[in-house]
Amino acid sequence: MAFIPHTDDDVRAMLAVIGVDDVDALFDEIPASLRAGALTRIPPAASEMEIGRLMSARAAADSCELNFIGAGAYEHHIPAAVWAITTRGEIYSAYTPYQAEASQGTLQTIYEFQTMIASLTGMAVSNASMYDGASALAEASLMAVRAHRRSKSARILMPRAVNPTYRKCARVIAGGQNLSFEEVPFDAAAGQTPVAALARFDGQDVTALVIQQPNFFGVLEDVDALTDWGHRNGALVIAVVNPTSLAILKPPGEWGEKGVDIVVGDAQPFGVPLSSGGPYVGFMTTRMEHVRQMPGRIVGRTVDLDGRPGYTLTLQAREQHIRRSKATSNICTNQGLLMTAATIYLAIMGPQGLERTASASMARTAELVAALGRLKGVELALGGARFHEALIRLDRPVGPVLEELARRRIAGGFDASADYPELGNVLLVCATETKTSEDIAAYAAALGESLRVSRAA
Amino acid sequence: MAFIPHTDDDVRAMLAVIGVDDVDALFDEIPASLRAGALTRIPPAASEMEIGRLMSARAAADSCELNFIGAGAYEHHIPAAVWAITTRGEIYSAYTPYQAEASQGTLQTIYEFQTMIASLTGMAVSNASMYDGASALAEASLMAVRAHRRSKSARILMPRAVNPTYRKCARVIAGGQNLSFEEVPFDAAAGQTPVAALARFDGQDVTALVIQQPNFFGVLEDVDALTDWGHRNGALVIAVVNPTSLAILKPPGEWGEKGVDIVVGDAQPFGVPLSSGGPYVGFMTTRMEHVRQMPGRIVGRTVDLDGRPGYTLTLQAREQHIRRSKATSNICTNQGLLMTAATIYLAIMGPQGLERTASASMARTAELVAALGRLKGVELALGGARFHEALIRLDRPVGPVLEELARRRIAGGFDASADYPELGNVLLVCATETKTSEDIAAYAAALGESLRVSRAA
Amino acid sequence: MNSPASALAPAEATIFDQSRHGRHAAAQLPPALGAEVPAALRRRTPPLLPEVSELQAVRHFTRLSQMNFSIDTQFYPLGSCTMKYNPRGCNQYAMLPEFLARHPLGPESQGQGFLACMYELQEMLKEVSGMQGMALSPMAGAQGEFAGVAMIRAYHRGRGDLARDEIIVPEAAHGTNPATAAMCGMKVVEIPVDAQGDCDLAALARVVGPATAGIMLTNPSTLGVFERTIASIAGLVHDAGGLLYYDGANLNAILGKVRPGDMGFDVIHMNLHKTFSTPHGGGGPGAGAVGVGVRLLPFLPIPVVGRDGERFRWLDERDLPQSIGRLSAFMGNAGVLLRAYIYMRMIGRDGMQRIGEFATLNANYLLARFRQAGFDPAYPQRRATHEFILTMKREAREQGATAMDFAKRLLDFGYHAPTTYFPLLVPECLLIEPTETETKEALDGFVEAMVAIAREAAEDPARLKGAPYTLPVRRLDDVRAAKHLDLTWTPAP
Amino acid sequence: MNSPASALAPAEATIFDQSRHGRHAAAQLPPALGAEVPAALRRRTPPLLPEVSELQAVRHFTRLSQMNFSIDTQFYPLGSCTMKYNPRGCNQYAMLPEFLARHPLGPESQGQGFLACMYELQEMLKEVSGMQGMALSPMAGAQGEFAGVAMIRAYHRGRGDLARDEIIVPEAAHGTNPATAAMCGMKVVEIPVDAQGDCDLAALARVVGPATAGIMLTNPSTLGVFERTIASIAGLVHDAGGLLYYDGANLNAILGKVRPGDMGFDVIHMNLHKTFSTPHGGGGPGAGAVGVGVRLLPFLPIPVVGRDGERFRWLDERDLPQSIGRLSAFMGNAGVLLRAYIYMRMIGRDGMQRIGEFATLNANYLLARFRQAGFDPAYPQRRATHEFILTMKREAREQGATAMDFAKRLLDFGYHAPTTYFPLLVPECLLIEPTETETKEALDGFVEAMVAIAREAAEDPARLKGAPYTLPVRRLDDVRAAKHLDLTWTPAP
Ligand SMILES: Cc1ncc(COP(=O)(O)O)c(C=O)c1O
Ligand SMILES: Cc1ncc(COP(=O)(O)O)c(C=O)c1O
Repeated sequence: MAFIPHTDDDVRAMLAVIGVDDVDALFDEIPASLRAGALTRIPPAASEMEIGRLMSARAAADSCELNFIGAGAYEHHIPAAVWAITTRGEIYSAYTPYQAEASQGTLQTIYEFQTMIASLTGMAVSNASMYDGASALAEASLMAVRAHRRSKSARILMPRAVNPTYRKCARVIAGGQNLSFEEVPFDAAAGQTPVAALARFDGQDVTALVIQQPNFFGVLEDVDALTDWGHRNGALVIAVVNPTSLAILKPPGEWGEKGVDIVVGDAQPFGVPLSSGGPYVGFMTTRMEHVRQMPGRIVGRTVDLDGRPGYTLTLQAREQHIRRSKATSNICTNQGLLMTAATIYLAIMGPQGLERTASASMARTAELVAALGRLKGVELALGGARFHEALIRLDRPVGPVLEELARRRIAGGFDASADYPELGNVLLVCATETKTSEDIAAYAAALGESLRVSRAA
Repeated sequence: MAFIPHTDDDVRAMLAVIGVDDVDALFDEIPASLRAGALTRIPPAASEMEIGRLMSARAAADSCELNFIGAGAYEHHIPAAVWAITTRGEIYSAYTPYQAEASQGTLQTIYEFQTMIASLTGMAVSNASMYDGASALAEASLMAVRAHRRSKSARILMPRAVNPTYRKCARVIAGGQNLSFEEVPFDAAAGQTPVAALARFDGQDVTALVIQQPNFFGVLEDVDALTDWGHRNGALVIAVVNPTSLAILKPPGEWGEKGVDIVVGDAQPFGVPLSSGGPYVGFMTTRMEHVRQMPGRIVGRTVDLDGRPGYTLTLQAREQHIRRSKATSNICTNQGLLMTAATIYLAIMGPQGLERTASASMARTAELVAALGRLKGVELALGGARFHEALIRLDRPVGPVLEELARRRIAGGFDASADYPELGNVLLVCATETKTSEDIAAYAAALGESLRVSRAA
Repeated sequence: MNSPASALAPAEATIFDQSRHGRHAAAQLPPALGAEVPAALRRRTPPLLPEVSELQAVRHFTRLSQMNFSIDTQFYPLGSCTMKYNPRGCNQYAMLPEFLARHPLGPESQGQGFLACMYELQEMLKEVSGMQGMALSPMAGAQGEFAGVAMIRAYHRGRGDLARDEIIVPEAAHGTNPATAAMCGMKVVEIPVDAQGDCDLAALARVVGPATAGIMLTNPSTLGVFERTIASIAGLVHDAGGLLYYDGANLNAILGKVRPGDMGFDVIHMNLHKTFSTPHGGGGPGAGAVGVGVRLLPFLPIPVVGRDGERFRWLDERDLPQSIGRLSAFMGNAGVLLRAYIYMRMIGRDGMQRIGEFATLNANYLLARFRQAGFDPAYPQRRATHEFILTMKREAREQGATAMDFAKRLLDFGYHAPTTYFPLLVPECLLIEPTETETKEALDGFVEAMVAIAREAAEDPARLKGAPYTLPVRRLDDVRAAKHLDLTWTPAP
Repeated sequence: MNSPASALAPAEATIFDQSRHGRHAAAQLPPALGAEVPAALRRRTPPLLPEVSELQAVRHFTRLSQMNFSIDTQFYPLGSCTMKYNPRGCNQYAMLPEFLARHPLGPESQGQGFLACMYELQEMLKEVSGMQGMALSPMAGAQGEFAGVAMIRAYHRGRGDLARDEIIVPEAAHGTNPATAAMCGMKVVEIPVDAQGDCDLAALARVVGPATAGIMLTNPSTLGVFERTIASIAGLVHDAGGLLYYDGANLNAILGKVRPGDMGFDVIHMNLHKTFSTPHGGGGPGAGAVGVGVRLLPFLPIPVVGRDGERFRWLDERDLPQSIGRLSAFMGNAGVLLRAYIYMRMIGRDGMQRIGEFATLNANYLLARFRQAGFDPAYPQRRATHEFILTMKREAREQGATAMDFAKRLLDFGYHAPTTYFPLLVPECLLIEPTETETKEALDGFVEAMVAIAREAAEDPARLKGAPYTLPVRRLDDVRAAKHLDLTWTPAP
């Protein structure tokens, strides 16, 4: 009986104490008609040894040599110490820190995470994590509606240059409360969201404006102008950011004249492996005045009976377990383990490590763009300053070219043509500090060949 | 400066306290003529990211699909929990437990290890580990000379069926003190060491007789008769055992009428990965009367100032740091981490898990022998009962056949023909519980092909 | 280990207090490559990140971790949370380098190994839940609930049944249930439970009607008892045109014994981080797979793994045009799902059934022992399921010893506290869930500790009130925490 | 976390006390395949192995681990042990699955990755030591010493110089030095050190002669000072026909600053588990690579990695017929060697030099602080190297506060104790080695703790004598341990 420690003697003794003859008697309150039969579609038990071999074979089948996809999930170096510590039993197998005295490790880690994320984004307060960046954007939209008492429209302006899955997810989650999301176009040459595109909303009741920096194309938006437009028009401003970029880019708290109101994003780039899409770790920061509208857990520092400093969950009256249907969100379990990994990552990398990571990623992407641009049939699709992603245009459909690259064990980028048909055959590529000049050359060579092959086909 | 935390301010402040101008001044007692130049043959520093890629590439180059080599190092399933715990910082980065109060974790683990190994071998006392099985045999030989006061010959009888590298190693290490090792032949048909082969030593001054069970060929020796011969002839008996086999084989403490005097072996099969040969973990057990002759660390249970039970290193007067040139051995650092892994392994496997491991390994080897025996050009080289290794004979030199198998990503066994030229083209193969019937069939098919290829060549 | 010289120093200084300008972990620095950020967009002041050595970071977080209770170190009888052993094998094999390195948008041809696991996981979860369709993407129980209620809403809307905007929840429901309903734009209608812990059928009959979108139930309920009238409830709600939502947080109790689909539920979420033993990580990640009956099949959230012959692929809006859509940027908490998959494979068919049995055996044994020791069950006439409630009402009244006092003092004995003050309707309650992975000896030790505390409550009540004493901090001032918000570190002035 | 109810219970019961007959970790059981053991060879009674669940084992060893001090949790200024940060990257990449799975006798064609690392490690170690040949197989420092002395012996014998059977060691030498010499069948001749900690040259001159096989030296010596007359020593010994052995345990002090080969040494062992930062693991594994000058090249222990063009292979007795032979069953502690290789590559050329510099800076700073605080250095006129000795002679005489008392009380302050009572010739000594990986703040904290203890020694000596107070046990009765040997667990009668 895997993971069940009972000996036959134990069972006998325990049944005797309970006063029943067999275990089945304990289920006598369940109507007999409901009792399940054998679960025939579940395979019989496998030992750890057997399952280990199966998983190793499956993992091996999925290996890939070089990855140039970004599009919301980024491959960065992860110091070995990060997961060596994160997987310690005391972190890995602990529950949410409701019993503060028995959870000071987790609580202090959250406090440190809140400090780092708040400072990176230039905001006053952070929560303890959200599920991921996309759902955090949905929560931010809902929060904006709560926080912006004067606005009655529940109308959120959403640039089309924002990550398409983030936009979809926000619609699904915030749609339940009848928020409306209205699209703001981008400039097809620069790949930027021009302030002019907002003109048609001038003077209207807009609850919030979303700004992604860098935007989905990796292009840097004119965040000051956009933020100021939002505030001038009485809207709150929600920033969606790549947190690595904040080592070198102006934090949302300093955008425009007043800074934005809510910042969200995904801290996956901070020590969290790509792992097929999750678990990642969304984050959210805001101004102190909005803290009671913020969803998710928050940790505060306080003192104990003796006056010694300690940490505890606070402002719980925002949460579902206290406020129930009036809570700021239904979120309960969030992404504690990944929050821990991100905190350790940031502690190890420090300001200098993060700055170098951001700069090197930016430089490598520039190098990549230059290398690919030299190929026949490839051109840069959008102008403008970029962080570490770029949209390139191919002279033929992207799908088959990516398949050719996959055959060469290269994950070549994200095919953005379905989401942005107006841009043609566009491929979003990304290079981070993990890529060397040789890697970039290898990719360029492979792409060149793949294009040749698909041209010949 | 990798792993050096000093800031420029720190250095300045520290130099000021010391009262020197620069760090170089701290080396002013070293004659200038001796000062080293730049270490030009050391490559410049690489980051963890760079070295990680290099190591991953090198590891990938060494991958192998199926391993059928034993010959002193055995592939067994290792529960994931073993190394998840063993690599915890508090275990991994602790020193030898000289400060007992700050090392109760390590000390209690050793006490538990001692208990398990003593019981497995059927002896009264165990030490905290030796480097490996081979050096443990050398130490056992030296110990036998110390323990056997009446014997003056320092003469050790060493069956030729004992692992050849163990024999070589014992000669090198114990040779320093002028022990002589004399070879005892084996029966070339049965692969066993017959008692008759000892007849020529009857009545002579023999310090100790070594018995390996199972012997190098995997064959089970008549340990009772051999042990009794030793004791009848006034010799101590040293057993060399595969510890996994002790789950089903009679422990050395029960061999013959009185049981053996010293037991050694390598606990690598207990949760220690093959890893190119080390670190493994030698063990040694003995009778209580010889405990003061035993080399290596020993932990005892005692009480603290309040009477609470606790653990501490004991009988340290045997050791080099106290007794110096009169110590039982020069051993100091031993194999603590692997001892910990072995202890956790045994705790998880328990008597039933170990029994199943031993039986399944034995059964799989029998299955392997049967499968290979059906191939043209292959025959079983030796008769007799076996544990989980078997010597098979090929109709051609073993080396090229192994190379063919390697090309099929199979490690096919150990070529024993150089060590035992009298046996012809012999290959020592091993299958443990990690091998399935499909694996065995795959090996048989590959060996068949390899033989065909090499026949054709 | 605190310095005896500074009794009121923090148990561990913050990482910021340990920071020194100019220090860094050099082995982790990427190459210094220049990058040209337009001046107006450039960051001007560095972020407040600590500047420490790698050793300092390792030591700091290792020490912090030692300040936690966890399954790997303590018995954790936390009701409604199913804190059972998280097998290390699940972690090791879910973290194989190739799985970790795989980009979520990577080519499907380089994801067949992973997708095969996900497909089989869907199938196994369908089997244990008795459902017809399964989606893995919800990232925790609450998101599974959201998906479920959103599907219920989509179902009614799809039929043009636009007036159904009420979700019924029992008053003992977990907070996420009403919060989820509200988040989906639904009105929450609470119904009481009766003295035996069953849902008040009469009250239910009064509230169901044309506005009923559905009901959210946990069964066994959060009161630790099986909802015996489940068939009648299902009949009432279905007859009124509503659907039944199953909050699967308590599935451990009935795993392999009763299937929610067979009880009449139309939609279910399962907390894989409970029943299927993926670790809690100090507050996540979770995974809240949602299963549905035929009626809700078209509405499942995307993506879902489909199979074309031997190939697996993600199904998206093109395959499931009526889907409620996406709940996350990619496909949910893949790594958690892998752990659950491995766990289910190791448990296997028979093991599933045994989990429910032994979780129930442990809970009933513990309840019987507590009863013998003079403690008061909240529902003395009922069987425990995988958990049960003690009420400390009497102790609180007679000795001033509250559930919270017991909880805090237990920590000194090396036991995590049970869930306290939930469900809200039982006064001074302790919700106790031992799980199937604990030994009889652990349960016995826990009872003895409770008995010792009860004795202390009588003999030395002040001592009890001051607990805990052996942890890095004593009882914390929560009121102060909320009043003087200190949510981020600032340098000492 | 001890139960307050049972003050004298062991901090953690043994795993045997937790065992119950019939319990097992089912997920770890191999298939039950019958195996036929001849009756006479069959085991009759099962071994005393615990029968516990996987969770019990995980919890037990996790809790035990928390009872240890370690580098990852504490400052560990243990002289002669170089307890510096063990980079986690070394562990992660040395434990890649393919490295772990490789059989030592596997085909060389499937070991080129591993062999390349070993070859490069040999080259790098030659460079830092200034030696001409290198063998990696010794499994710890003491085995490296053994290999060294055995080579010296083989060298003299090879020349027919059979009378040389004496090894000279300074009285302050580490115990392994004389023990090794004895193990190699040599006579040990001890020589004194002078008041400044230097080797007594006159005494050396008196003992060297035709019986001298060699001298074993640590430089910096175990007194924490550099042997200034090393050139004269080398001259004396070489002129007498002896060879010089370098015990490299203290190499961290001079890494990149002086090379033993350049000081005139003929053979050296290096403790990779010290200078090259492989973890100590609570008592090993180590790796004691031996390097030699030209004279000893033919005698290196086998195997050694050789290179044929682009291919690496093991050299054995066929390649090195004069080798002293094998010291282990395979090739030594491969995994430790991989960690050292990774560490050296991460440190790199310049980093090597910095290690010696900053280890020395930290030691001299700490010495200066202690001096200012009124403690007594054993060699007040000398520079510290990477370590130094304080003597508590005065404190012991005046207040009865011994080095051991300081050591035990330090544990309560969260600092591991320095090495005590070694070297034996300095009374009441504390041998302190901070290493280069500790911060100035850690050093300052340590000085403050020592000052606080000194104050306590004056004000409350009884308290000091009773330390430690905050660990799982208080001071242990070593005498009883040796007298009433309790070396294995037995069931309570
Ligand atoms: C009964 C019940 N329902 C729902 C939830 C919510 O699950 P999650 O925390 O994963 O969002 C929980 C757990 O906290 C629960 O106990
Ligand atoms: C000076 C000195 N020499 C030799 C040794 C022996 O090294 P090992 O413990 O690795 O055998 C040590 C370490 O303990 C030492 O400090």
